[in-house]
Amino acid sequence: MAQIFTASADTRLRAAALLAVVAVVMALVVLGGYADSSYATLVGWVEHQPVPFSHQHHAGDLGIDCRYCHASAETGAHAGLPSTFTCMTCHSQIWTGAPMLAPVRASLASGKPLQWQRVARLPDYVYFDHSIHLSRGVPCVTCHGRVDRMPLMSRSQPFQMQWCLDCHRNPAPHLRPPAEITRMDWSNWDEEPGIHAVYGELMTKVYGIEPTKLTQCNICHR
Amino acid sequence: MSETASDTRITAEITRIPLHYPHMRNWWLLFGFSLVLLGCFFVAAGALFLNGVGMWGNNIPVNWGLAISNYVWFLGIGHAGTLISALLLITNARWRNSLNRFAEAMTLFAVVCAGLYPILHLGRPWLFYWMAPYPNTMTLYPQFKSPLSWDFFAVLTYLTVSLLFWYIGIVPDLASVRDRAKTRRAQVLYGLAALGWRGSARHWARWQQAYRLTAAIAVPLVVSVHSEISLLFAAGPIPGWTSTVFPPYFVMGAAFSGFAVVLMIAVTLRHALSLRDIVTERHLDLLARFLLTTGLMTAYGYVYEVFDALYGGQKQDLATLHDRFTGLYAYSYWGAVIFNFVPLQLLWFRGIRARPAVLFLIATSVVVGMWYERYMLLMTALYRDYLVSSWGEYHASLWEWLLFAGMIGVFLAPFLLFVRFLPVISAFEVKEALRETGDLSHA
Amino acid sequence: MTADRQRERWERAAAGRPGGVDRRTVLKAMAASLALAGLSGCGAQADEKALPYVREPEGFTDGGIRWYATAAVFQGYAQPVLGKTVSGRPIKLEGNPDHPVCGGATDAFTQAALLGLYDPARSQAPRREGRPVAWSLFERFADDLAVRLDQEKGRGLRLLTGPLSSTTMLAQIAAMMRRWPQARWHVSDPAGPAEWRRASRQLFGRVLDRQPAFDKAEVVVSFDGDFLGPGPRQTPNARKFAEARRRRQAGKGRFRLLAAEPVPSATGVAADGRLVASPGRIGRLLTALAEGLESGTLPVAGLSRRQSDWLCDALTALKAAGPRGLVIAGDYLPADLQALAMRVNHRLGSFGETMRFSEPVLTAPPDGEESLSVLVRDIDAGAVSTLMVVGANPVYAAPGDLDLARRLKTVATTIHAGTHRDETAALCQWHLPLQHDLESWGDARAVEGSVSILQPLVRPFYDVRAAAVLLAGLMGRNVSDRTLVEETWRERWGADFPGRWQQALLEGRAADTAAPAVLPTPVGAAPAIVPETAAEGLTLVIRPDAGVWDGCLSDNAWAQETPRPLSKVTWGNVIGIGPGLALERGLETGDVVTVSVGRASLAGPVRITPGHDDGVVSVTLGYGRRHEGGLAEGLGHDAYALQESTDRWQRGGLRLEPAGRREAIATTQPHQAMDGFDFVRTVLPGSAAPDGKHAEENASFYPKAPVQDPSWGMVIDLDLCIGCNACVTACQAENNVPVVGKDLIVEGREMHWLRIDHYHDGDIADPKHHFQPVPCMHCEDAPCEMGCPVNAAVHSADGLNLQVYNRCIGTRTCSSYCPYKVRRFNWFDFTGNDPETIRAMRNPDVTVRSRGVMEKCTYCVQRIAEARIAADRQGRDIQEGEVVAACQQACPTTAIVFGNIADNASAVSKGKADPRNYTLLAEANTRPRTTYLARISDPGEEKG
Amino acid sequence: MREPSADRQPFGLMAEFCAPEQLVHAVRRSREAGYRSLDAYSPYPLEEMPQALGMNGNAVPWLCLAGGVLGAATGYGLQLFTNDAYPIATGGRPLFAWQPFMLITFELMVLFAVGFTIAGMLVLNHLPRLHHPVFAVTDFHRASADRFFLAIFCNDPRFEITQTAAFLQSLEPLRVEAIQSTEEPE
Repeated sequence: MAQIFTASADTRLRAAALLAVVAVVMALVVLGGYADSSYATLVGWVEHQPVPFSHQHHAGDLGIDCRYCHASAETGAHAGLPSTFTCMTCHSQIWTGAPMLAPVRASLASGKPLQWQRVARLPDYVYFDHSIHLSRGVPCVTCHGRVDRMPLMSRSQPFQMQWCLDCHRNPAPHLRPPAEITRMDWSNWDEEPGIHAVYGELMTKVYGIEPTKLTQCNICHR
Repeated sequence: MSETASDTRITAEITRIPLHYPHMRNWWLLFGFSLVLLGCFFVAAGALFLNGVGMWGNNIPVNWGLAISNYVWFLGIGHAGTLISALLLITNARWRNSLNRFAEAMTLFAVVCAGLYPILHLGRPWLFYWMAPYPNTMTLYPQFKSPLSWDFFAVLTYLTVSLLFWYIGIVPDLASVRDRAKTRRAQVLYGLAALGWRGSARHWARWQQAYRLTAAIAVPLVVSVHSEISLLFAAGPIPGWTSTVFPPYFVMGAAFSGFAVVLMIAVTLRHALSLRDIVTERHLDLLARFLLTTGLMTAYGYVYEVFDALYGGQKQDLATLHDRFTGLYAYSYWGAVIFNFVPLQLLWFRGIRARPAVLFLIATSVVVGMWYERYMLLMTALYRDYLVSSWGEYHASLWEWLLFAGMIGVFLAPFLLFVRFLPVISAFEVKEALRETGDLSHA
Repeated sequence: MTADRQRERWERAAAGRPGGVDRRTVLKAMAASLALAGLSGCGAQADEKALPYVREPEGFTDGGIRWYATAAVFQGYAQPVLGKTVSGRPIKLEGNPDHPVCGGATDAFTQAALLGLYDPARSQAPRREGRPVAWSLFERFADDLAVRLDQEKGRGLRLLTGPLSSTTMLAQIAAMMRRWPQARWHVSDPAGPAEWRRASRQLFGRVLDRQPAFDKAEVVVSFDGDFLGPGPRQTPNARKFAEARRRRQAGKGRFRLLAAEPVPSATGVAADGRLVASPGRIGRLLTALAEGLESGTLPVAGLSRRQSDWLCDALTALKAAGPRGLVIAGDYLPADLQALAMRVNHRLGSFGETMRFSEPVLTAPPDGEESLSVLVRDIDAGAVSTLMVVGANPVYAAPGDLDLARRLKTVATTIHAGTHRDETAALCQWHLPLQHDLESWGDARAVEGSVSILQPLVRPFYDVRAAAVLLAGLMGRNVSDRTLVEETWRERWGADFPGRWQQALLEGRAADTAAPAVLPTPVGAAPAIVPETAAEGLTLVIRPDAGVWDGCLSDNAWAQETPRPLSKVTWGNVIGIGPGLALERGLETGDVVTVSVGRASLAGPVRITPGHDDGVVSVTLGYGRRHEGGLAEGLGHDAYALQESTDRWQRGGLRLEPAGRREAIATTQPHQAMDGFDFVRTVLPGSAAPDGKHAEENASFYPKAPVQDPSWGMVIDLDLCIGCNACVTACQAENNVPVVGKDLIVEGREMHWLRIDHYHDGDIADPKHHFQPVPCMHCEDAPCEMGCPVNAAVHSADGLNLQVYNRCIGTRTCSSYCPYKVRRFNWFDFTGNDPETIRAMRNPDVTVRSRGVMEKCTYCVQRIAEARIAADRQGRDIQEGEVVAACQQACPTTAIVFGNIADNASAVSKGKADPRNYTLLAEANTRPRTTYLARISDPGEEKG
Repeated sequence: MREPSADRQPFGLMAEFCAPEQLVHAVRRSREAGYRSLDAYSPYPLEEMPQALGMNGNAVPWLCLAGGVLGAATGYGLQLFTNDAYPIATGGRPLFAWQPFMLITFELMVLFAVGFTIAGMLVLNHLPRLHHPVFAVTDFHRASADRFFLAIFCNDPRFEITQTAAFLQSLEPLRVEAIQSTEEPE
């Protein structure tokens, strides 16, 4: 009887098998990678806004307090976006003619609100309350990043469940003095463990924060 | 020499089927029919995905309907294959060799159908993979204390093991088909499938070890799988479900329905492919005896359930029992009792056991009866559970029936392909048995 | 300060806290070292777009909640509410706790009023001959009309309104009548207590309002008087009733309720002794009682044993109670009977005690109860040239014999103003869209008379106008509704106006404006009551519907889908018959029959109603609507057809023929017999519920989890529940519970998170009735959680049985395993296609569920979260009463108590300590957090 | 003794028999004659063969055991880990409840055991091997049907083409034939 296959057929078969395995592994890697990629999380992506508002300029250079525009962060669930009036408190005085600000003036004239694109956005089945986080001393920068270095606003953290849980499981290292909540640069805080290492642990005790309860589903989902 | 002569004959008889299939016209008719059914499946499933489970008749309280009872039914059928070949292999019952191959194939496709149902019945089927533990951005994993998780693993394991068991069993025969193939295409395809099997004694030795080990493990697996399916019901607090008899009850029922289907297929293939001297009267007789035995065991389950309710005397259980006898779904209870056990009694007579046609009819009635049983177990428990205020009715919608028809297609189409293109009988094992016993009918 | 000192302070702070330190001092320390300051953040909402205000309102916080005291108007009466608005959108109505009438509770109708505001089917533009036109067109027309009327002194002008208590509008009407003397004002009040007004005239020579004080009563004997049933007075009556019942529970006094009625009602269900009696027989019983009270001997001749027993019981009880006794005759009984009942009260000396009177709150039109008939007569006489209908729908909601549909055509000019394009609108030349009360300035008086200023919760969505503005426009004034209302009260309050106005807006009630109490004495003698006519044929009993009342709510999906308290029927009305009659005629529930009186007839499905008199056939109003595009179009049958303006509520000589076909009744509870189970338990006063206590000790295979603090639980007192559905509708509004419609209800797919089961127990001809609200039980050992393979149904530390919608894949195992079947499944996408207005109404704090997920009662987890966050921010524990579940909040009898069971002082803990406390289905051993307090059987029975 | 690599020339000698007994007999004889590198080919497993060829490998059962143990460990470990990674209370059950964990432990044990057994069998048998010198032998296609073959490989110390051929002839086969070498697959 004659051979059906040549010896090289075996070689090719084994090569094929190997390839298949590699392909599967690659697929899994890619899939996993995508979930954490900025394509999925939108981290660092700039959305087109009606007005190219620069947090770097306003919060960073001019040092306007975040609270001036996002007024209800301390008191409410939502931090709130500034009304056109808030913008005009300054811009009725300065840059009054700037073409860049035309939409703002238009909004004021027409009474139609500016349509901002949300940057830090959560799914509608997730309930985040600013006031409680701030009262516990979680600084803005933790979630919103160094807005003082963002000429155009972009998301700085992947707002994924695991990212929220990282903090809820171990809040201590993220706690800061509520007074300095709007502070952007905490590098020196971490550099001086002598003073600050204990702060988090102590405050969790003081506030009576129980991480086991912070990971309950109903903390964020209703 | 007589032996090798019969070897030659058997090999020829079995390998001729895939190489030059005898009755192409009938096959095409059947296959065409199964393709139509397959079409129904895609229509029904498509509509379901588009609109939601609301297409079905389900409601509160009866939020499990045809889908789940069919799931249990198919899975039950899918138990005979592995049970026959594994159990009979380790108990060295040689006569299995003429049956195990197509029984296993039947198992595979039945389990596939069973596996599809729970996914289709989900509210959000596209998220079914949340049942599997994998690292994810929610850092959430399945809830392993849930009977559904158990089922998920059980069905997955059962499918994989059955597939492997079936495949290494068929490899040597693929080799002999390969060696008999005339066309290049056949040679290459069967050659690939046969993995280059050359019947080396050293290979045979390891092969036998592996085959027997797998069989030995498969038996407890079979038992565990349907026990776990039964827990899907028994783990809940619902009257009519919370009973300790459920696991054995389900396993027996499964074997019962499975043997019935095997018997149906055996009779059909034997006739269609004229395999009378390989699948002999004795095989049918033995199958019939098995059917009778498992049937009686299942009947015991029925008796026990009644006894359990009466002995326990819980008002709720008694109410459920009463509903089974006289309630809205009493037809399913009596249907199950009658179709399962009445024709079955004929099998006490040797004469009947020698009549393939009659056997086929009895087996069919058992398959129907077991379908009724699954349906009854689901309905009678759900439509009237604890609070009379939440009593309700369930009537399967046309879409559910269409999907059921489609599922039959999902089962039939691949099985027909198997019959057409693969050795339906384990030739080498028949030969082996023949050599040891010297008599085919006892093989 | 140096880091070390800072650190010391923190350490002291932490050290000083033995597990739970006095947090306040610590925070002071914090405050001292670091002056508390503000901070920033970003909005966290689902929608891509963020639209901030152009001009921010004062003290506005994004997503902030604001409450406004106002009122929903029902049948002319103000139902005082607080309107909850989030970011300027009203999303929930709750009873005004400062208002004496409701004390924070509401009825189902008031809860549903919110949907009325957002109803996408509301009329949105003026129309002429059915075609949309601009308001200016009507204004021009109105000006011409005014000119003509001025010339003709208003001859031929008729104004038809609904019942009115609005001081502003009444003043406007008065002014109108002064300006056009020959004009006339009529009122259409299809379900109003006209018969009482007649009785009142007969008794006192004038119309007075009854203000019964059930809370003061020791014995209440009701003759077909469903004072606990639906209607404008349900909330106050229920509150007073509950007060009396609680007094009895506490052993601080007696309270018995005896009721005789042909058709089971909420009052009958709550009664200690219920007697089934035909309307005729009720008259007989009442006269007998009156005689018995006079002579001391009861004429029991011709009464059945059961009846005479009941009557003796009532008589002795009333005698014993004296002034603390109270006899109630139903609003829909003939005037003579009502008058007689009042005389009995007077005889008992209960005037001013349990039966109080006040000046009428609703102002009666010139022709009083005859108002509508007079209008019809004048139309026939050709005396009506211009008919202006404001906020009424006489073409539909009027006795059939008046046939306004035909008569309206004979009127030269017809104008209709209403929130919907109803039957009347369709027949009028002009249709003008009205504002909803919740988006208007206005005023109205509550049932006890005190004035509520209506302030808008939101600016009108559509180009619509307030009724007052319309009237003003007709009189040639173009002013806003606010100005009108302010004028009215500036006029009356003079100098105190600013203060009182403020106070009225804040408290939702103008101080001391309650209707002055009156202590009248009956004049003349009781007229002879026509003796019970030998029952020829059957008697028809017509009543307003418990769901849509007289039809004014039939465009309201919540009202439609709320199961009627006893029949559990939704989206339609049925013909109620007794079991005996059904047997006699061989009728089954669902068989369609034709019911005819005189020439009028209607066809509809019968429903065999246990405890329903066999000589009686009962129908309800509010269905058989005919206006196009209405939600209710084609639902049920129109019982107005069977009404006659002379006797509306009872009609003899009824014929009933089977139509030989069947019709599906959309009921949420097909089976209502308790079948000898003990779902609802009844105990003798002061004794414990059978095995109520053992539920907890039931064996469990696993160790018990320790009880955390707080740990939420609920107790429902079945002795107080009157099945009024307020909780059901409140839950629907609070939790964005979708409406599924008639077909899906028939298929058993309703979505209500909270249902009220109705059971009847014992002899089907005269059974005991029970109500049992069933929310999620929040079991400690929850089978649902055990069944869920993906951790979507899980347990929280504070004892909630959570359902995480976004994790649910819809295996429905949880529901299969749930012994209480309280879980609801989104069979289709129930929310995706909601109109914009309905989306605006949603509670933003509750996830909107998508297709294919399971949902259920959460104990209002969003309210718990709100309270938790507030408490944490202030560094304290959640206080008792800080978390109020929506159902609990609405309940007029406070039957539902919710709170922290880890706190022994809490009301819920006290409830669970009550010997009446028992677990539903203890045998399932799920250890529920929701338990029940058993009903208390009639204390009258204990002594005999 | 393992087979030689396929490119040795000649690869070996093949004798064809028509009955299993003959083959068994032949194998025994060859062993007595001192041949060690040999293999037999039959359409179905022959009971006597392993002992006749002097095979006593138990690798497969051991692999099965290893797989079972590993599977069980994986199953139980998986459930411990996931419940520890995100502790979630459900149904009043303790976080680590061994009773319900047993089922999945068992399933994975079975899955791994079978997987190891079968994969091991194939690897040890060097399958798949589509191309092999013996396939070139005349009539070898009947090895899967009704003929029985004995092969003595060239790497046997006592292999000497003519003597071995003669020896095989002495076993009265139907035919003795040299197995031609081919190239060895990578």
